Amino acid sequence: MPDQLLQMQGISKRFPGVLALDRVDFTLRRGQIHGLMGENGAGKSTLVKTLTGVHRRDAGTVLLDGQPIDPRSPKQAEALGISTVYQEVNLIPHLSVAENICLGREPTRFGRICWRAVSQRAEAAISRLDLHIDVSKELSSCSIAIQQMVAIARALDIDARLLILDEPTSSLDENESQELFGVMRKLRDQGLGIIFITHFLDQVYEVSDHITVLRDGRLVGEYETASLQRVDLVSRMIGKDFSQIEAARHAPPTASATTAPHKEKFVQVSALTRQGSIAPIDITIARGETVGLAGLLGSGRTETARLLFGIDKPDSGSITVDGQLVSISSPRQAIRLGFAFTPENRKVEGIIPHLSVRENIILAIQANKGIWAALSRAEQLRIADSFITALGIKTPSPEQAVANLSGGNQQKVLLARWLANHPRLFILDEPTRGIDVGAKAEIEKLIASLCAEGMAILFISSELEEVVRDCQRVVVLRDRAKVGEFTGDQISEHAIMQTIARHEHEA
Amino acid sequence: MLKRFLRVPTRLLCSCLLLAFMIAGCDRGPKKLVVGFSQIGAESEWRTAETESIRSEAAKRGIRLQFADAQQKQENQIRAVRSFIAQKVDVIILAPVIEPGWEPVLREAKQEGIPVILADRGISVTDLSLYVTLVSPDVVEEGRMAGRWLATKLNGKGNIAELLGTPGSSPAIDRQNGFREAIAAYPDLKIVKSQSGDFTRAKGKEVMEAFLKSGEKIDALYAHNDDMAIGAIQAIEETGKKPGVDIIIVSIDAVRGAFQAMVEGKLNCTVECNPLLGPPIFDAIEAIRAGKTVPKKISLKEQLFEQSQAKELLPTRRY
Amino acid sequence: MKLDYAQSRQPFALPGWLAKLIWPVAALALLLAFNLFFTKQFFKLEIRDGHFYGCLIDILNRGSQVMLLSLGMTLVLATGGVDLSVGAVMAIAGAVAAEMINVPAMPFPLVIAAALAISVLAGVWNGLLVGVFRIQPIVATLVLMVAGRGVAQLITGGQYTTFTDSRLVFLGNGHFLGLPFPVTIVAVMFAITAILTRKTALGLFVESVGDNETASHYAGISSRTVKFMAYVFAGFCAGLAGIVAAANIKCADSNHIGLFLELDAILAVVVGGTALAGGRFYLFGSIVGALLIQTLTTTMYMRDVSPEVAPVPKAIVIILVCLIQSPAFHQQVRKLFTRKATA
Amino acid sequence: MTQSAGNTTLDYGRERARMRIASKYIPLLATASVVVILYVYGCAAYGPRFASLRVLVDLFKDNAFLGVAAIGATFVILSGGIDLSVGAVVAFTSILIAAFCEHHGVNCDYLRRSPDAAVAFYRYRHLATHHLHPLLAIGVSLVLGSLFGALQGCIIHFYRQPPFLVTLAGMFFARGMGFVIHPQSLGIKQPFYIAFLNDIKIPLVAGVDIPFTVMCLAVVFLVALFIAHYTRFGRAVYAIGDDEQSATLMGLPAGRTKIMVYTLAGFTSALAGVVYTFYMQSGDPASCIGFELDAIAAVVIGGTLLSGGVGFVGGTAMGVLILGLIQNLIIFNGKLNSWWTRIAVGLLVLVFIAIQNVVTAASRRTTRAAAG
Repeated sequence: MPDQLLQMQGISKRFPGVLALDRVDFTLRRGQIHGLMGENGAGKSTLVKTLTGVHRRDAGTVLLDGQPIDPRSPKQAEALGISTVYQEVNLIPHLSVAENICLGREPTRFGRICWRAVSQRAEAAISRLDLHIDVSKELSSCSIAIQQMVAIARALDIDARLLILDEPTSSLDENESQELFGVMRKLRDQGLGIIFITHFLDQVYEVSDHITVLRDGRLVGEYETASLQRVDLVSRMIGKDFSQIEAARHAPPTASATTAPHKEKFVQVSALTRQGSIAPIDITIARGETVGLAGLLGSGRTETARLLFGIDKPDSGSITVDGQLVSISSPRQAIRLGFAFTPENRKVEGIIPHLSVRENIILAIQANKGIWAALSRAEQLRIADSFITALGIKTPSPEQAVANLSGGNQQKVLLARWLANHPRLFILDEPTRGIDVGAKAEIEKLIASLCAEGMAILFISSELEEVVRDCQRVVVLRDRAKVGEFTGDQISEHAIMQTIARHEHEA
Repeated sequence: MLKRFLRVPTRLLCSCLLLAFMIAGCDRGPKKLVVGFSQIGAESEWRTAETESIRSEAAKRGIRLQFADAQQKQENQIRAVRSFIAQKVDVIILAPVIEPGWEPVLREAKQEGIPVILADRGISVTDLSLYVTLVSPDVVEEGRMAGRWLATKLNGKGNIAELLGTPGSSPAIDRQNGFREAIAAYPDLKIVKSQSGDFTRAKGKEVMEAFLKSGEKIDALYAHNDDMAIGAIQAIEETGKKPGVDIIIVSIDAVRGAFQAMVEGKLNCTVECNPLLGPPIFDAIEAIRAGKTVPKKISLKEQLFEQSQAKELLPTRRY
Repeated sequence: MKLDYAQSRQPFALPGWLAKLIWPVAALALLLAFNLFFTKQFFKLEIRDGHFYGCLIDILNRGSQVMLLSLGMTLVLATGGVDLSVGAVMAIAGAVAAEMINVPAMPFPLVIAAALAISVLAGVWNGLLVGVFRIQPIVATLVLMVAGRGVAQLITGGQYTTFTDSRLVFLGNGHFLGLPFPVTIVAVMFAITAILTRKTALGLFVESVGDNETASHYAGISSRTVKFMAYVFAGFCAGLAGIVAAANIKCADSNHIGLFLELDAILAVVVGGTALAGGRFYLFGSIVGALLIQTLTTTMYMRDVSPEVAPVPKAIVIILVCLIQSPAFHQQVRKLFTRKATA
Repeated sequence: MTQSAGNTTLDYGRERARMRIASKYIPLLATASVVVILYVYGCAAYGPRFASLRVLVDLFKDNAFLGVAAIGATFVILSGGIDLSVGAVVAFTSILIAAFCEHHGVNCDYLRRSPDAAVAFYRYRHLATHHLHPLLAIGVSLVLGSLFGALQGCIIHFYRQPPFLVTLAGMFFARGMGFVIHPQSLGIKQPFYIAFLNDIKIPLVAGVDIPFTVMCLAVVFLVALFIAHYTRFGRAVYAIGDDEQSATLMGLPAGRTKIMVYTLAGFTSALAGVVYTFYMQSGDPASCIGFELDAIAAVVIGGTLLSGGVGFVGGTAMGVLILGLIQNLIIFNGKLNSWWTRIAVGLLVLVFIAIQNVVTAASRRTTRAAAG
């Protein structure tokens, strides 16, 4: 039985308006990969941040190798051998890869940075992940996946005793995740303790030895991964009886299977292309149909959505709506056509953080009505309340600033914003990214019902099982080009994987 | 790809060169006397009048004037003088924004043998040979004249409020000192209020309002320039008092507005500060060119105008 | 948990706008209280030929220009921008008004219309540079700040253009309901702005663009239009302020009308609780901020603080007010009290 | 499969990398080309008199202290902040030094008018009357400047106040304090100073030599280059300006760096003030009004983004030259009257920002085309 690396006891943390952590205990042993599971707002990230010195804990003790520690800043935490990789890539876009790896600890001679040493060190750190990148290039020119790897390389660059991975795979495709797991195992065998936070159940079961579950800022329990049934895990995470979710999961296919065929075409995209983002692509979406865009990260899914919603201008190709040829050069035009779009990057491109839930919800309607025809406050409240209840948005009041809500609820607010606008085509880019199982189920259910009401939906997700479950038609992309399309019964994870993989081999 | 974006600038460059040579081509005229004039700026009517006077005089005498406006910045003036030296002008006229700090640049001018004439404000230099002459109204004297006139008007007794010019500017200081000098002789003349009105109407009005509300009894107002006086007059009127009667007002510059006010009986007296420096300056220049010696200081004669004279003089005022 | 949310909010939490207003108002009250006790004559209020007369009235009167500017500036700052050119625009508007009123037989409304039109034009220029051509606001408006006064001088030929037209003079010196007329103008403009921003969606759009431009764009809001309108409106306010300023001294002084007032306006808005970064804005706060600054100035006149050093107390008061508003400061205070409580 | 997947993405990345590295320097090249254009234009339009070495040297001579201040401002702007107190601090420093050197410090009737100023003043008066050795005076003022900057930095960091606001207040404060020390301009007659200006210079040709002020500028420039590109602090400045949150999570001392940045700015402003005294042989509390805007303009024209994280010290140097050249061209033209001068300056600034945007945008397009 390996000895204790980290012991956290009775950790509490209060933020204005919410008790984020309530007397949480957590233990990590050497050479252990420890999954930390829980819904959004369960307190995973907060727990980690108290450990890495981003937040100060209000109560509790932390022992690292039996020594009590109290890091006041990430730097101190690093000095103690605790290093972290956060969910969103936290690096400096305009600096080189090498600099991002060594930033703040560049090897210096008489206070002068010697760049050769920097790049050597970066090379070393990168190669530790079996990656081969030109470390001199600007980070912003790398794919998100690469950036994530760079972040990990940076975390390993200091001789860490304890590595924290907060949603590291949320932006990685299958292969890259596998590479990452390989690295994780290697590190575990070297005796590192690894805290692994994720929403992907498969991944927890694949790599972690232990699982600790949090809910609503409290500890639910710690379990041997092997001895914990998925069903139990999920029900512990969301504190609900599992059957509900099962129901939610089974609903969509039945609902859509019947409605899938004989729908008249609604949106028809032909030979739509933009240099450097997507090769000519054809997609047709019918009313009451959910079309999935499947493919690895960076395969052109988001790019397609952006073109369709008028954020980027296509170089060529055409879009017809109800047989009418249309040109979409801005989101406004797209919205006028009855399109709606929830972007992948919720915080940056979705919510208006300091505005209230109410204002966020009515924003799209109002934008559509224009400046002069303003909704009355009463009207706004009515709309807001109806959606808050309809989608079960957890908020103290419609006047709460959206920034204070958890990720899942922010996502729901975004959905509400668009549903209030009664779109005819709803483009959902990773609607379930970084959201807990419960909310995922609810959102999938919602999609199904919208689809049943006759809304056309373009569904983008990196979780194949979701795509398979929710879509009646799946367009497979790879390397910024369409490589296949499935409908109805042809759709299966296996088939899609095959399509992607086959092309990879040819490439 | 580097080439590709370098193309843009290079094209620009070529076109510029072409344009430039055209301009340069038409810039060559018959060789005539070139005078550089570094003006402080255009912060007041008075200064605009001064600039105009010098410009027109130059034009009249067929002299090419290189004019540089310094936007109230000494560094710009120094820059201008340097540039004049580089342009090899024949004479430099300098209206210095402040007194100190001219030694180095004027030394350069001297090395190049370019005579420097100071307009309307003096400078503080250890080596007086750095400038040929100072052509200016006698600002301190203006203050004295105002003081003397007010003293006799109030026959040596009363409370005076003073509207100062821009803090630290040399006319403000001179007019302040000259005035104090003159009234020093009268112990019963007290300056009860003294605030900066920045040489502007708005400030003059605003500050005067504050004065009037401060509860002090004010018999007379001394304003460092007419604009502040005119602003103050408005303020006084708004309180229901009679400017020029309840409060005696004396100011400096004698711009047209002041005469207007005197005609209306709202201003009692203004001391002329003559901005028409053009003629005397260019006389001096011609003298220098002719090799004659000119006095170190050429003062324009100042005069003092009272309400009585205002009416017939008003039409004759050029500024 | 949902309930926890609701209950665990601080009991003394106020609605945002009110909480924001407390500090500037408190500061203003404090300053007035100080004057009440230590500055003689400050609160002396009498009635002279049918209208009120006293320092307080002056504060309203003199503050009117900054108040007008701050209304426009509030919207500009809320979009995350800044407009340095308003001072220069004031000068331009004043110059145009003065020049035109002196044209014989020129209908008065046309004069005002022209002055406002050209200042709106200035706003359009800024709006184009910032909103459409995406030039950083500070630099974009810097251009007009530098060139604007030149334009004004160009219009007046570098002279003080004086005028006596009673109607124009009334705008700066007249009285209405016993108060200086500029106060009325401010009141009206405040009402208009409030309606414009709160009864239409402009306010919402300004705030959302200022808070997260990308997201607003995706939601179908044209940030160009919103920003453009903000700058145009700022230009309009500046124009009004310029006319008032010129009318007040019966002449267009291109060099000094509105000189450095842009800074006062910005300070007023920030003191009023609107963040320089953009987002939520508080019109009334801006007005209070403007009054605070003017009260400070008048106080210094009344207390014979020499004008050269006047900026020092101004700076100190402003910084203090902003510190008091900052959450960081609140925490420190709270800590202090809790420590006291425990000890 | 893994391998191939990895490679494809990576190759793709590599290809674009080259473009990016190039495009990173494009604003710089744009600025450089503008400098050249302006100078060549001047030479062409005004002939050998403009092209002369003297004009070139004067260009540096006359903009030395603007250069020093602008370089300091560059770091602030790179860190995503802004410093409006520059001009006021320059003025404050200049008058402080002057007051130290010239013991006839103060005209006191002005102090009688403002008791508060008098109180504040007595400390300085005491110092000023024992007139310090200039070097000591300079030392003191540099320290004061740095402390002032540090104070601003602390308020900005600890109280999360917007730099624009804090430094604006700082500007008022410094300006006022300058007048407290001495209400009007004050010449420095120190033999030491005269010596400085006359003796320390590198003669080039007859009548033209490089004065001490330009050497100061050169030194500051080189040091700044080193700090920006060869010290952890410098890189931290870039990082924080680019993405503060990430920088903090990466363990960079965001707070300390910011405070240091403003301290540095305070120091350079004070140093600019010192250079100003060398240049003017005087101090003036009313000088350099609106100077901070020149500095900022220089930085922005130099291609540094006001949003922070992107830019170069070298660019700023060129920005300063551009502003100087504009002034020179206007003076050489000699026909513009006061108001046209203002309009011209404004428009020219606009033109250069426009040129920059155009060139940068053009390069972006080429990059994208190449990438696709």
